[in-house]
Amino acid sequence: MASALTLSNIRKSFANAEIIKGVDLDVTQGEFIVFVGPSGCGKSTLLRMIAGLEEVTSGDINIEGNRVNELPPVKRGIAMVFQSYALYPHMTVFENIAFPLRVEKLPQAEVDKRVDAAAKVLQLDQRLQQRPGTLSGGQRQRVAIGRAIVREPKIFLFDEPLSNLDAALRSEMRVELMELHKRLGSTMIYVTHDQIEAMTMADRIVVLSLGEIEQVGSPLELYHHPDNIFVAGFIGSPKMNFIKGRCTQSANGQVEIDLGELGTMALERNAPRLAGEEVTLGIRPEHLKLEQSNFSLSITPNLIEHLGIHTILYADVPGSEAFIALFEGEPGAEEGTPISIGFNKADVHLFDSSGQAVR
Amino acid sequence: MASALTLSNIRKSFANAEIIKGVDLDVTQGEFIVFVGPSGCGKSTLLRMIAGLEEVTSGDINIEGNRVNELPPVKRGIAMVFQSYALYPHMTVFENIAFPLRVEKLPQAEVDKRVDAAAKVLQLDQRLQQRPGTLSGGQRQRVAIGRAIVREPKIFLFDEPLSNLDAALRSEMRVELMELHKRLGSTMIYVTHDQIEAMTMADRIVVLSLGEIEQVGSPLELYHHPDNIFVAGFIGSPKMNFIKGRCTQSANGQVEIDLGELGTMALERNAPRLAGEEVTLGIRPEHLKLEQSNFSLSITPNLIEHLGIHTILYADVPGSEAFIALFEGEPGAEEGTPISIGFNKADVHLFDSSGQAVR
Amino acid sequence: MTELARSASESTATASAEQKAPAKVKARSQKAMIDRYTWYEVVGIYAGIALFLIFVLAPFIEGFLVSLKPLAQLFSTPYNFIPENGSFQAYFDMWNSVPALGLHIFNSFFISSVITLMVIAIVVPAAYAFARFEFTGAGVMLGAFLAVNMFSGAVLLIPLFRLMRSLGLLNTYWAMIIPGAAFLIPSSIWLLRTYLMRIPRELDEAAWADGASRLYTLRRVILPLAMPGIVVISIMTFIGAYAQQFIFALTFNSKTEYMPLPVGLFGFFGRQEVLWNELMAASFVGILPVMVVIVFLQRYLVAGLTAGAIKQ
Amino acid sequence: EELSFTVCGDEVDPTWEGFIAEWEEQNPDWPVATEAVGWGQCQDKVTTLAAAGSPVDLAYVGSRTLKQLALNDLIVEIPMSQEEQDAYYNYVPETVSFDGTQWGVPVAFSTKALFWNKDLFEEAGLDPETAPTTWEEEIDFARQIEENTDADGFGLVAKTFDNTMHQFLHWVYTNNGQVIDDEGNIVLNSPQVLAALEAIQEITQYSEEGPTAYEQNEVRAIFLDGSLGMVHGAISTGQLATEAGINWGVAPLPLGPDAEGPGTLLITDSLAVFNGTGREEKAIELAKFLTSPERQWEYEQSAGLTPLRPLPEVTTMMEQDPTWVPFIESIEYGGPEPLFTDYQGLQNTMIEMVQSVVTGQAEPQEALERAASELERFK
Amino acid sequence: MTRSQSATLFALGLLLPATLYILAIVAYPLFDTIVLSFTNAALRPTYDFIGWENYERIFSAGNFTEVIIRTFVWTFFSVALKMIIGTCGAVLLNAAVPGQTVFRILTMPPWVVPMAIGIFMWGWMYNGQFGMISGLLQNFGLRDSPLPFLAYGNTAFWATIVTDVWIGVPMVTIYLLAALQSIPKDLYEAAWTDGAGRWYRFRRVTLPLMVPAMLTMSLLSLIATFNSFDIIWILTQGGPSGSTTTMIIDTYRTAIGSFRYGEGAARAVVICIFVSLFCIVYFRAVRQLSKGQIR
Ligand SMILES: Nc1ncnc2c1ncn2[C@@H]1O[C@H](COP(=O)(O)OP(=O)(O)OP(=O)(O)O)[C@@H](O)[C@H]1O
Ligand SMILES: Nc1ncnc2c1ncn2[C@@H]1O[C@H](COP(=O)(O)OP(=O)(O)OP(=O)(O)O)[C@@H](O)[C@H]1O
Ligand SMILES: [Mg+2]
Ligand SMILES: [Mg+2]
Repeated sequence: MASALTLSNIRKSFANAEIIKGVDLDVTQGEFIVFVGPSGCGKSTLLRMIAGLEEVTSGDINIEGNRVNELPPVKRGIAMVFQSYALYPHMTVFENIAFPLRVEKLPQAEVDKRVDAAAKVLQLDQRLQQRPGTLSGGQRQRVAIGRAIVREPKIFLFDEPLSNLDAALRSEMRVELMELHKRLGSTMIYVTHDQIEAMTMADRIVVLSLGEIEQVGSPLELYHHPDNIFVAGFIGSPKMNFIKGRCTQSANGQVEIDLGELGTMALERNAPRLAGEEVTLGIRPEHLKLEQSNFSLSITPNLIEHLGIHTILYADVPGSEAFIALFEGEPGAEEGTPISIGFNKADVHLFDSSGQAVR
Repeated sequence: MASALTLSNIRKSFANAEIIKGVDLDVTQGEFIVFVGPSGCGKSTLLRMIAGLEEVTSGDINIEGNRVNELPPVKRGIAMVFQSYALYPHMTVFENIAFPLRVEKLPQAEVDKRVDAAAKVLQLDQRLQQRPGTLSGGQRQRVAIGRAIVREPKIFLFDEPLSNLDAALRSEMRVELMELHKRLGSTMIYVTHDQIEAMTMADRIVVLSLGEIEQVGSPLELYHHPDNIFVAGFIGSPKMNFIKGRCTQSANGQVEIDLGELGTMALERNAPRLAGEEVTLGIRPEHLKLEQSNFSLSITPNLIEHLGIHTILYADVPGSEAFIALFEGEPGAEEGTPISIGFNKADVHLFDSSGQAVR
Repeated sequence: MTELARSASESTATASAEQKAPAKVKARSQKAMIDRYTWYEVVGIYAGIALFLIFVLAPFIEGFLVSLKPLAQLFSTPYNFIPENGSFQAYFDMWNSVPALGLHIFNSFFISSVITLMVIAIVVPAAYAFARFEFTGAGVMLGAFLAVNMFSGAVLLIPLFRLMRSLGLLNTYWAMIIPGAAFLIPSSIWLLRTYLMRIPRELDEAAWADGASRLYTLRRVILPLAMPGIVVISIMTFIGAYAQQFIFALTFNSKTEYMPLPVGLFGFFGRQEVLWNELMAASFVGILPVMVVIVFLQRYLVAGLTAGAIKQ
Repeated sequence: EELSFTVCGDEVDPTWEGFIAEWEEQNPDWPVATEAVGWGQCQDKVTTLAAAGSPVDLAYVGSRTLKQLALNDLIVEIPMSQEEQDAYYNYVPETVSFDGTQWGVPVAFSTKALFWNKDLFEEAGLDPETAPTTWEEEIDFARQIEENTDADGFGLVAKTFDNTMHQFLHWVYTNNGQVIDDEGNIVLNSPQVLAALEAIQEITQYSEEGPTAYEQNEVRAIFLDGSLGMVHGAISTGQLATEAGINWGVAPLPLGPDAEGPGTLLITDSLAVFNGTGREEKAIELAKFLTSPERQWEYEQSAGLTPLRPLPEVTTMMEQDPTWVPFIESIEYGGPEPLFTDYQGLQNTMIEMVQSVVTGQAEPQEALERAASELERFK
Repeated sequence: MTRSQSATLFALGLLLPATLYILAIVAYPLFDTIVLSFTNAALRPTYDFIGWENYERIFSAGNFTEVIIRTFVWTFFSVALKMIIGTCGAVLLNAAVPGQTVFRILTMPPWVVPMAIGIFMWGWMYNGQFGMISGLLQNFGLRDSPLPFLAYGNTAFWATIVTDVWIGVPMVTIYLLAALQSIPKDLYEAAWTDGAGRWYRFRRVTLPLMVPAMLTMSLLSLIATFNSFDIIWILTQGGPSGSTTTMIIDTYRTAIGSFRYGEGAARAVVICIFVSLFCIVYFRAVRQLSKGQIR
């Protein structure tokens, strides 16, 4: 498929501090790409460079094969939806959406046509004469999207567009955005630090940390096969549990890990170099079972949260920071009473001392 | 147990508009009460009346048996943590926490002792000389709590204290708050509109709507036995699915419900008066199964979200608005391909035409 | 005005949108408990206000009483607070003593209006530049602009006079307008800049991303949003021009038909005796129009200042 | 070509309007554009215009400024023939002369005399019809009024204002003193002036509270209110006092120990012709036209000024209105305002001197010495 | 041309009108003044350069240091009073009592009235014989002789300050009122909940949070006050005995009154230097003070 956007070795420095440290990325036409990463890792900066709001220190940005480094946003064929929506409070919804067309000096009839079409898609037809101040958060967001749509851009850029909304509205808007993507078929690049958004919306997720890409891949790829401890910990909620250990032996596609008080565990991995190294085991809270499994340990929950749909146990486990277990429904656990839990070896992630996954 | 706070028929009007319409509530010593409800339902107003920031139009507020309607906040023995934290930007963390003690003109040694103790509890010892402007959101929140703790109040009031934090920090602070509650054993009243907070923190949840209490009960009580359609829809995420139907027959502890295209269903309810009425069936997304169950229907998912831990299906179902199903892990469903799902009758909630639950 | 008010409240709404979706701007129709005062606090507050207002208004009270007293009574002891057989005669006579009084008031209005328009036209772009663009020397330049306010017209009178003469502007309205505006520009830039900095930068970026030129952005996006701030600056400029520009009119213009009110009032001095009562009467009539404006706009004055206040 | 003519006051005197119409009739090519500027700004304005290089042709100025203007080449000389000089009262031409020539045409003249309140005199046990003739009496009467009535004895003028110097000069000239002599030497530090300053020091205690807050018109207002026994004032004071219902008398200024005859301060205003306009000659012609004896008399009558020339009509006038007598008779021994290069400097120094004595900050002798040395800078 | 360059160009373009205007109407005359200060310019249209002579004369004149000190004292008290009264006014006008709006409007007149007129009115009030203050004092038997405020050095000094304060107070009040209103309400509520009374809240919350606005305002009034001319000129012309002669009065008297433009210009330059130095020091102090105070 055609490449919609290519970033080659993009770097960005603000006053001596290098914020983006060489990013390469190839985005296919029609893809939905999500940038995630901890606060301050450079997501917004990267997006703004693609948009043309921020200059690139070095590297190339190509859109549909043309180098656009020097072009202003509008010439790049992108449209951006800001975190704060950046609606013009003094204009009606109609005028807000029509703004890019006004700039182009399109005839009124054409403006009407396009705005109406966009408004219909976004179910804003009834609101066209209102001002943003009188709209709800979700409606505002749709207006912001409307302003992006009318331009018919090749690429949509979103910078945490849902972060200002409350939970209910957020999940609603999430669905709407995905439907919009399906309908328009445009390339979308989306910045968020919300797990669920990243997992549900992305065709591919780009995990950033400190200005570098940690891993690129489909949501389930990242969930099941994180490349390193950072991605493993970052993707999935509640967070993956990590247990420190030491590899005592590694041969014949088998590694043996000493977990201290928790005992030892053998995993099927072909990694002879691991012998003697400090390693980290990762196991997701939802992969912990009350039933009999490959490996079991006893924990004493010190806090239990009943969410109805599932139950979360917090416990102290040697070699692990906060240990969390998640069970469906309501198991009969009680705070302060030890229970035995287990997990399957197949669900275990293994990381070497540098944090890289050992598959 | 002793009653820490009693509200009797509390009403509040702002310029003719009645905002709180007669609220009765009895809070036991040491309880953790959470107020939830949609925006504008009067949660903050109610809390502010308890605090003494807002006057009560009619009704009585009793704290430990004494009527406090006319008392200023400090005399009520309450402490409040504001949504915005309301930290004094010009004072250090130490002085912020010490503020209530300074007001009381405690000797410096006593102030030091108490502030240090609070700071230790809240892990703020390292920050005492900083100003709020230089703190992170979570730290700020802890300072606000610190200011409440040093007063050693009988009742803590929190107005959406976590709503300004990002998701990760929020769940962290949530746990901290619960531990604090455990440690201090004080009565806490907590306003939020966050599902998870309400479910995980509360001993009892008070669901408010339009200035009235819809239901009071423990989180699981509300989850499993909502009194009415409002509570049912409000508690639980994703939201409960509602399917409209008509009760064709009701006799001998059996009601028969016609679900139109979906067929009919018989439930065990003793509600003769229901015959002929419009009713609503409620079923939580997480109670839908792919396995064989009591009742099954075929849906065509038009959107599937893979979260790794579970998968969410969106579909159109006749008689229902948005129909959502939630499955653990990754079932083999595909968008556009019909699948058959089912649920157990025991999981079904039934509501009469006025929205009241029929048990 | 309602238009203005609305866009003002909306701009705050979007600005606070960062916090949470439904902006909670509560109309305090009812007094919160914290604003409830005990009776002695109320007495204290009113006493304080009374004292403050007495200080502020005493000269006006004196001036008003003077305007009611016949000239002979003005210069008599013992002092009489209440005018004996006071009358509004001075308010009629003054039109004869200084026949051009009406014209002077008009001139004041005219000159102040033109100054205000000019100042706004110059200040808005400049304030925008300072508020939005980071270029080397911006700080120094802003400081330099502000420094200008330190040189009052009195110091620069002679060179200014020469300048006005070489421009051929003496004895025209421009002789008062041009220097008048110059000394009002710097502080207006300063105040408007703080206001503009409150408008989210994303609005500029959004417009830029939508292909709007910088000028277009300024015109269609920033200007309408800055309206409350601009209104405040206008009021302050107008008042400044109306009340304080005296020395230029005195020195650079000698045509009676162009004289603004403050200089026109000097007509009451030009005779054997100063017609104090008529002078005061004329002063009161002269400030009336501005007071009317203030009565209507004071809300915007305070609100508009609020936006920029605490920050700087 | 048009002649520009700046007049002080807020309107052009009607008699002048008539004269100018007459002039324009005679000189159809030389219309006159008159402009009236209020007293407060008149002087500064004319000077500033000249300094900035765009002078008016003819302007009404205080004669005291002529020297400064002349020394800076801003005005042209307007020499008078001996005949013309003789037509004026004694000293009048001197008020516009320095370096042996005249620099302006005198156009207004004011002299001062002593006004007293007869009712207050009576109340204080003085003869209401007898005015003081010497300083000694003046001070003594003031003391008696101060002690025996609610009113104050004397109206002393000491505000930071030009007429503080004028009023001081009354005392100087009624004691045969001088500020600067004909050769241009500062002679302020003389026994005569010292006596004047001492007299002021003495009379301060019988004057209104805080003389440094009052200028001449303000003191006059107190007199008109019946709260002062005596003031030095111009002719118009009498008319105002009558209107105010005061029972008043007027007499020549009382004399100091060294006096040789009645004295007063002669203040004139003049018409000055500015340099560099190319119309100087015609402007001089206009000035002389306006101040020809008949027209000047007519103008003086209209504006209530002391006559500049001893015309026969003056005698008639004095007979009709004896009030005029002290004002006109004292001209003979009067002294002009001193002509200094820096008039403002002179004025500031003199005011400073008077104030320091009045407020008791300095003794007369030291104040005088300091002022005298300072004046050297302003000659 | 890169984007930031074009942005700079655009910004400079926006600044062009203001810059040109100020250059022409203020900077050029200012330059002229500096040039004049090295000449013996006077009434005569021509002048010669005389080097530092004017400056030497200023500083040898003896009373110049006195004038400088007086100017600073006068300015200090005037600004301080403006700030104190303005703060009190703002706080009072911010109190939620009936009549608030009317009171706010009533504070404006001194700002709106032509300055000269306001000063004349004060001149009236200060008059010992016929003025209101002295008159009422006498009427109420608090004084048995007239009290002419402008007659004595120290009363005149304070009288001019009071008038200057009066003219400056409305602007300060309104500005600080605006600042007050932008203090979040919840801070007060929090303090109240913690038991802080009204006075305590004012002292520990309101006042510190108003500091930045007060600093801005005091700087603006400082500049205005330093150059306050009309008030002193109309009321006392610098008297009696020079007790109200500030630098600007001194300058005006030299330059305009005595037509010694050269020397006057030199005095103007000295004033400018003093004010600038002062402002720099002040700015530094402000920046130090307000560090970390802004939310
Ligand atoms: N104009 C700038 N000048 C200097 N540093 C900047 C600038 N803009 C951003 N930075 C820095 O660059 C880093 C990355 O910022 P960026 O806004 O891209 O983070 P982010 O990943 O979007 O974070 P968040 O999730 O909090 O929005 C931060 O450390 C930030 O402080
Ligand atoms: N001072 C007031 N004057 C008038 N109406 C008010 C006032 N305070 C609150 N209200 C109204 O009372 C209702 C309840 O407000 P409240 O702040 O208690 O809601 P809430 O449940 O806390 O909402 P949210 O979740 O958005 O914080 C709202 O409709 C609000 O507009
Ligand atoms: Mg960001
Ligand atoms: Mg609330």
